[in-house]
Amino acid sequence: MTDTHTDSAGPPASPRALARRRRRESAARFWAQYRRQRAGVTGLILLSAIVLLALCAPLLADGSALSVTQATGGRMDPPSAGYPLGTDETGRSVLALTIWGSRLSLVIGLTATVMAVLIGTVLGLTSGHFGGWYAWIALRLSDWFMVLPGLVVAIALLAVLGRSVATTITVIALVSWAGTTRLVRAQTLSVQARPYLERARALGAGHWHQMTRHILPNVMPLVLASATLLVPTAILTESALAWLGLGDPNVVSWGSILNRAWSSGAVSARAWWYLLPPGLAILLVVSAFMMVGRALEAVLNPRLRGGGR
Amino acid sequence: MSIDRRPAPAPVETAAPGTVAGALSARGLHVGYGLPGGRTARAVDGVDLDIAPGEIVALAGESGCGKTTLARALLGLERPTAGTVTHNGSPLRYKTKALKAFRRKVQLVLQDPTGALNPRHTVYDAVAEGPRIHRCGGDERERVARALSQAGLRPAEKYFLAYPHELSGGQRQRVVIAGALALEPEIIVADEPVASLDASVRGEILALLLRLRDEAGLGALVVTHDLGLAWSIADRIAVMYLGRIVEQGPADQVLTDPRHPYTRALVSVLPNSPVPEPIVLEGETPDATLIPGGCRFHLRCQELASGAAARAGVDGACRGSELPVLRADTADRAVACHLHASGSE
Amino acid sequence: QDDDTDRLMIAYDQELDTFNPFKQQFVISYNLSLLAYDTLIRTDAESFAPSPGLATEWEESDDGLTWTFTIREGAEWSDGEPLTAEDVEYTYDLLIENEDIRDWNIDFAGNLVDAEAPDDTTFVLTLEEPAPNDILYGGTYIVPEHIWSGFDDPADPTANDALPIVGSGPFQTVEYQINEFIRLEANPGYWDGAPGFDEIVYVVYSEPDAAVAALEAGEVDIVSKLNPAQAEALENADHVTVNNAQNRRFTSLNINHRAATADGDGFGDGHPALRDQAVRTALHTAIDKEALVDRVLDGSGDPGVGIMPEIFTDYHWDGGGDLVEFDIAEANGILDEAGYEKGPDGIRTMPDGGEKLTFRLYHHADNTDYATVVSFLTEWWEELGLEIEPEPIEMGTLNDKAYLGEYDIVFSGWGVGPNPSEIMGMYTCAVLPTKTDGTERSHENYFCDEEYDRLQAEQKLVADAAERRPMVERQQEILYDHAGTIWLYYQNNIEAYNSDKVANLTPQPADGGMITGQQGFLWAYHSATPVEGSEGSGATAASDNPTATILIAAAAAVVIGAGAFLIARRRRATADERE
Amino acid sequence: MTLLALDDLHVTYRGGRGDVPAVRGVDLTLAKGRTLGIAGESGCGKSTLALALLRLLPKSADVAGRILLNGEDVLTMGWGRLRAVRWADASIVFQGAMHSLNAVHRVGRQIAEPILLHGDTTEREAAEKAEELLGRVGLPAWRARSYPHELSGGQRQRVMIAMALACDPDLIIADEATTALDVMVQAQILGLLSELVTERGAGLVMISHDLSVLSAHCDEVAVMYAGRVVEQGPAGAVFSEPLHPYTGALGDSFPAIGDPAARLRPSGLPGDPPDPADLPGGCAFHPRCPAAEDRCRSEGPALLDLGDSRRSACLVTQSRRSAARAAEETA
Amino acid sequence: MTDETTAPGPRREGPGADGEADAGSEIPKATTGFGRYLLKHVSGALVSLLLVLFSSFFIFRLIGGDPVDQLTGERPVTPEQREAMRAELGLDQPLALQFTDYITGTLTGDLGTSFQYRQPVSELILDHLPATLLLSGTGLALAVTLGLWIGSRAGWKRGSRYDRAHTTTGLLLYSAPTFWLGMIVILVFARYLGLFPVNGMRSAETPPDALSQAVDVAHHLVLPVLTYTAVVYAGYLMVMRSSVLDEAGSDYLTTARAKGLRDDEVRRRHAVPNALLPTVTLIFLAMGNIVNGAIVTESVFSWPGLGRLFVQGIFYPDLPVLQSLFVLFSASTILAVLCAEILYWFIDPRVRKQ
Ligand SMILES: Nc1ncnc2c1ncn2[C@@H]1O[C@H](COP(=O)(O)OP(=O)(O)OP(=O)(O)O)[C@@H](O)[C@H]1O
Ligand SMILES: Nc1ncnc2c1ncn2[C@@H]1O[C@H](COP(=O)(O)OP(=O)(O)OP(=O)(O)O)[C@@H](O)[C@H]1O
Ligand SMILES: [Mg+2]
Ligand SMILES: [Mg+2]
Repeated sequence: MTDTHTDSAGPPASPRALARRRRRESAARFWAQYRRQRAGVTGLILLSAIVLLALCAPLLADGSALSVTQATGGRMDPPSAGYPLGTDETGRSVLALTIWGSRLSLVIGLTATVMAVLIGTVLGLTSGHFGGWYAWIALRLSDWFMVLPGLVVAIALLAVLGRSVATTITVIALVSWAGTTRLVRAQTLSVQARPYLERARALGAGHWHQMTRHILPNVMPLVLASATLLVPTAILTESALAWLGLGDPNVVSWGSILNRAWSSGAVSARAWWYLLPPGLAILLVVSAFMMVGRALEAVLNPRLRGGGR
Repeated sequence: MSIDRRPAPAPVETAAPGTVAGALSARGLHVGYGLPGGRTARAVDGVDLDIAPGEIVALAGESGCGKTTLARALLGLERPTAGTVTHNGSPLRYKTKALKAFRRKVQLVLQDPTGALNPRHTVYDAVAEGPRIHRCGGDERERVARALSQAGLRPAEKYFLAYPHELSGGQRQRVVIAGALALEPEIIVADEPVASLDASVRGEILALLLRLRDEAGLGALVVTHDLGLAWSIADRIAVMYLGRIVEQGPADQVLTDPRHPYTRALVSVLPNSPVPEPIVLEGETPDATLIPGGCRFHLRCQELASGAAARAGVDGACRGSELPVLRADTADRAVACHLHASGSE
Repeated sequence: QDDDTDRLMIAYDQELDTFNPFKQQFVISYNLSLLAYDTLIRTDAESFAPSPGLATEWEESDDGLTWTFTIREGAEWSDGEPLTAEDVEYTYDLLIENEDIRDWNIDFAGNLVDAEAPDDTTFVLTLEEPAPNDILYGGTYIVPEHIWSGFDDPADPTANDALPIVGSGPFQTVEYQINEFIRLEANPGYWDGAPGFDEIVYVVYSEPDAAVAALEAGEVDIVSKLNPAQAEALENADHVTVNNAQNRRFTSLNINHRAATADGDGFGDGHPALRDQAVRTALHTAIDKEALVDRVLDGSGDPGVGIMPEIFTDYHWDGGGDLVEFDIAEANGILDEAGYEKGPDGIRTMPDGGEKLTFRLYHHADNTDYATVVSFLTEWWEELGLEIEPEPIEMGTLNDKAYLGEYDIVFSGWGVGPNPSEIMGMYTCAVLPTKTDGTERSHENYFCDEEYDRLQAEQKLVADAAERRPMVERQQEILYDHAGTIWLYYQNNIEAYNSDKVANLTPQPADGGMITGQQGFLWAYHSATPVEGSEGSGATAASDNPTATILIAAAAAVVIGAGAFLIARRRRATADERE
Repeated sequence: MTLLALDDLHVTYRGGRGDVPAVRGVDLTLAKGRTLGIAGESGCGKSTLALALLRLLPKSADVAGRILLNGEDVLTMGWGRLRAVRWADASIVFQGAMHSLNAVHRVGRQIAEPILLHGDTTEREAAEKAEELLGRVGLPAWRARSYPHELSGGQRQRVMIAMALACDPDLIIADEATTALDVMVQAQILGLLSELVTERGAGLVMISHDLSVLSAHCDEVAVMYAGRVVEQGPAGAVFSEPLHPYTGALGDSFPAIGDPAARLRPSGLPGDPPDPADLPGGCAFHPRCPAAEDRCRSEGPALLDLGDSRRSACLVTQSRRSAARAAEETA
Repeated sequence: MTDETTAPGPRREGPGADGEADAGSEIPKATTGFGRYLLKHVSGALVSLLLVLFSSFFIFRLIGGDPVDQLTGERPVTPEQREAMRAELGLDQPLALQFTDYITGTLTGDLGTSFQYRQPVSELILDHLPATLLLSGTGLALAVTLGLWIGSRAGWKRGSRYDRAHTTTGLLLYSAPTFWLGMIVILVFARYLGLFPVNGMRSAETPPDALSQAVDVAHHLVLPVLTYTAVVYAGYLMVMRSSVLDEAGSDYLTTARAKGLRDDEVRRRHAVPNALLPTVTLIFLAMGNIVNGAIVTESVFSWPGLGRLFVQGIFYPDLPVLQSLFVLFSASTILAVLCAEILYWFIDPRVRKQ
């Protein structure tokens, strides 16, 4: 334990400004630790590349690449100079489709996760903090959602709600919030049992103060790590749903590309160029998120961190 | 603030508690925990206790006897099942606002300073938390600095932006104490304040408590299972067994001349103890859900086992008749033991 | 079964609903019945013309109400019992007297008055009204009285579940494994000659790709409903012959021209612009059906014109050279002229400048072809200054919306039989709903036209195709001009079979016809014969002998496992010494 | 006879953020039938020392010096020999009985495990032996079938002791075996331990931070500070008449009841315990030392014999002693 | 080290209470504790089951669409036929009545008749169950064995080459969409190499004797199981690995080493049993994933199991089948979790503490 506070002594600046600096410093420390996770850094680089690709999609392949009436390629042509990854069954470039598909896959994965995490955090935090019948109901509900087979529920709900990007997002969020609730609740309970909450109560702190000043900041890092690990699940779920034919066929996501490939006989036609890119893209994004998530967890969850005894 | 101006309710207790201004008192306090299966753990089972400003009271006893529960009940963190806590003579009310006001005056210091500090808050935040909650106004910085230097962290500015993990255990405990002092309380309840600290550091913290008592007139209830500690700082000591105080009085008298068999046993096993032969207690661990009838200590009592009680003719009473709650307002010493039937002297 | 059994393995993807031929709806059940039973008259393989089945001859009375059939002698049930006119009478009596069966088959049975078998070879049927086409194409499966009279309730869908099925047709079902396969055995004593194969096995392949792979591997002999990519892949296999056959079904767009009840009360929420024939014609003009056939179907199909697909040469209407031609500019012109001006955002509005021309386009969510078509349509129509909102919907919900009138444009499609009056009846005023709750579903897209109805009544009574044809053509023309329904294309049925193993598959119709999905009788399967010495050929070596593969794999696994174990042991020896 | 001899033992933890010299040159000896107490506050290297004795330190720890157990150097033994020595020659009772017992095995099995491993016995005999051992530590035989969580802290600690006795080792190391326990239980366990040791003539190393406890139960006490032994000597003498300021402070932290000097006068050392990764130069104790002189800042004191079988590593004491001795001699 | 934000730091144990001679009087009364524990979990499971039962009925009613349309496909239907079919399917009854019929039916084992197959759903389920059990059973057994075995070794030797190789492989496989992996597997092993059949569970051509049938089924089983295992085992690997990692620094392992056990004995006898405990629940908790995996794998390989029945039912929509399978799937996960909790009582002595 080094006395880092000593070097910040200097002329007394306002505590707030200094606090900001401390925060910056701890961010830097976090980054220094994160940087030591080799897989995490790889994942981060991969992820940034993919996000960049998704953002630049209009530059790399203009929107007309998705137009069926303007498509010039042949039906499931193998890779060629004009079409580095071949074409799909309507003559569009698989490369362009895959690049454009990244946008929707990422958007669905991220939005669904944000929704799920939001629901999960609010429910978990409040139920953990307040207890009582409210917590009982929240807990039962999340337990219930937790044990239900996610894909089954998602399929059923999608069949009911109809297919669109919005419903897909909602459905994925609905089947994945429960884990976060449990996590947040467990973490809330454990923070709740820490002496510093007792101290805060003894200082006269109210519920709001306890939740926002003490519990939430201590729960957030774990939520962040778990959210990072939720994104891959969401992306995989989306692709599975789309592949099963439960997505919106009018939009281009990796899952829907694979669905089209499957139903238009790409496997029979041995059109590997049609099957590989979207699948590999999913694999890359998912493993990138997993790597980042696991690295975050390793940094933020000291249980996994320490070597030795 | 407001609490001082609120008209005091009519006195309810016969032995008017808290005659000293700012005193914190418990009267007939019972705290029970409902356990699964309908059992109740009577963690505190009838306690009378006074803590006045400028006085350090030690509460000793073995593990699980209800010390922490009593301390928490005194702070209003636990609602008693019976009995009252009074502050300044007025019974504590468990409304959010009333509790908040009360907690400006009575503060808590916990055993484990590492746990008691939020790892994400700087020292400044931790100390300023109380004043912020109570919207104390004034110069917050100034207040924090004062509290820190009072607690012996000087220069205070040096510590403002340290995180708890950058401090040593003793420093952390000082921060916790500073956090309590920032509200300028009258009484501090410290639950095992040095139990988790290194031996050589303990003395410093204890010395701080003594100094605060002398300089600021602070009152303190120090919960401990270490009788040596009580010897070093307490004016008075209360020994607790299974939810009750079984002996209390001036610390030096009680420790050098323990009267209750339980206190004697506790003192006897210490190195260089004034009790010549170590007394190792027999019998089951006390269990707050199963408090024996009669004297609650009789199952393990060495006096009863050795026949001394029978010789004194009180063995029947030991097994069969319950002892009254030790009154807090009795003069010097009080012992809840049939062998000392007079109860006090 | 010993292994010299010649089996014809057919891939199918649908489940069976029932073995009760009076209650079935599924194509596979229909096929099984066609194989198991005979009808009095069957449609021939040449051109769907009525031809003798169990009845060698038939005669219509002058008033068209009495039909006399001569029943074939020597026909037998598969259990060896003779088949007589008694059985025929029993069968028709079921239709007439069993209320449940009658209701189920009301279109046909409702017109029957009496069935009589004066002797073993004569059968007389009395009708309430003349309906020659119903009789000629009606196809009632003659069931064995000696079996069926033992059923508690012949109308029960499970009544006929005991296997093997007793019938008089070329193949009877003997084994059924749900979701796996259906096995039929040949009836060697079939009156029309013993089938060439000993067995037919329908094998479930719910994924077409799997069926394709199986055909390539020689595990299955006939595969249908292929998509172009699969066909292309199969064409490369030497032992496979691909048959790109015309099909009986059409794909169309139903435009909500005005959902209304029989009383003329409009309902639903269709876009008002679509009530304007000009708008519908503009939409029609902006569809390049050739392109759809080329690009979506890869040429395996024909542009749609009218109800009757090209396969029914007798009744198909080709438009007589007067068809709408794809022309975006012209379509724009039509809209301009009709007063639908473009707003500032480039979207046309109603002539009063109010509502924008925003059309919901509903399509079946599970059909990827439709999704592709939708992309085309959307792109074309957006060039007209229309706003298109495509939405994939589950079939059930889609139908609900269609019958509630809550749509603008919706996909539709029907399989068509050789007798045109059946499908064309759905466009008559008589079947319009009387309520607006969407429960009456006999109509197709709320069409109602006086002239059309008159022609329908007339052509129904004409048995002669040449005489009937102009009327049917005129009906189709009326529908075409109205443009409430736009026929997009007739999609081919691409089939493929293992030509190393199967020969003599008679197509229906003779010219460019199909092997699977035949009507009136399964000519192809009856005539199919195993190719000499085919047993075991065509299949790849490995899948031919799964045991060998497994053994090899197992051996490899053992070797690898043992190796890994040894390596692990050696490693452990050193690991012992460390911590 | 010398059972255990440590010769200039060094342990350094190599880590990402620099090396931590946890033990910095310790020489100690222990004879059979004797009890050695090691005192010192948290982080001074007591547990590291204990673990080093059986080479149980994690890979990240570098050990140098010699550890002679019955004359054999533990540090240069082959792994096979080491495994044979472990528990059969020397066993350890760890501080946290809660975590040192495997929660999923019954305690009887855990006690029997080393017996089976080192002895030539059947499972049955081992189980009987385990029950007998439980009896020795005052637990009924049926407790062998209990799981650790079914026992109280003191009972678990006794199971650990029974386990340590399982192979009749020559050396028993008790690393803070009573720290977490109530005074009453602590007294019982300490009594039990010393009784067993004297009875068997084994050597006992008792580690604690409570100097007063050690002085009451040990023959000899070594006080550690920052990885070094700073004072060593007969238990009573070390406690009553410390020769190192740190020992004094440590002793004062546990005031004797009835001692008016300690009444309302808690004493402690100013400053914080040292960070072994960042030790001050000179005498490691000098920043907190009330008697520190200038030379303490630069000069690292050695542990010198000061007579009466006492040793101390304080320059001030050393010079005072030698001055006294010189005075004595001149006198 | 920076701030310990999350899991509670090592909390110093309060002085443990202790009694003296607790002579053989009472043996810990586990039974009453178990009763209460069981009751608590069983009642929780029952509540969940009831919720599932209720919701399954209503969820699928919301799908909309007249099942008759789907039943009749693209063939014209007369109103009479429509009525008859609705009556036959029980759709003509008021919803409340349908609901009570459904509840009483389900509770008495009568799951109704499939719209699609016109068969009692219970029979359908019994027909399809063996296939699902075979596929997911084999796959699961393989995945669990492989995952736990590799995971425990990887965790024990954290950071070693073995660990890195296996975690990377596991991570990649875990990240691959099941269906895609299945498609690629088909492409490679069936399309290019022609080694395995790609569809179904057996060939109709296979002679009916038991051995040939078994070999045939095994042959069909290879690819689906490969796919299934590949995706699922990685999860177990990760869980086991981190579980072993959690245990790795524990004091009881130091004790075990101090006793003179060999390194792999320490791992096998002490670390793995402890690490397995949290894993066991996770295996059961992962029942949901098993169902998910079954659905997708069965769909890719046309495996005639319940998952595929369900997916096909959705497109139908075959309400009775959907309802029943939804209840079945959910019930099996709920029961699996219940089993895990009960099992946990027996295998982890620590649970019995309360
Ligand atoms: N929240 C609770 N629920 C149920 N029982 C409790 C609870 N808190 C304490 N108890 C019980 O009340 C009794 C007294 O507990 P308490 O924590 O007050 O003891 P203590 O004297 O502080 O012990 P220690 O010295 O171990 O801190 C014990 O038997 C304990 O088991
Ligand atoms: N595995 C390790 N890696 C790095 N440093 C370690 C490791 N184990 C211990 N240390 C450091 O070595 C020093 C000595 O630790 P040790 O556990 O021996 O102290 P101790 O005297 O037993 O303390 P306590 O009384 O708290 O048990 C401490 O500073 C500690 O932080
Ligand atoms: Mg306590
Ligand atoms: Mg230690």
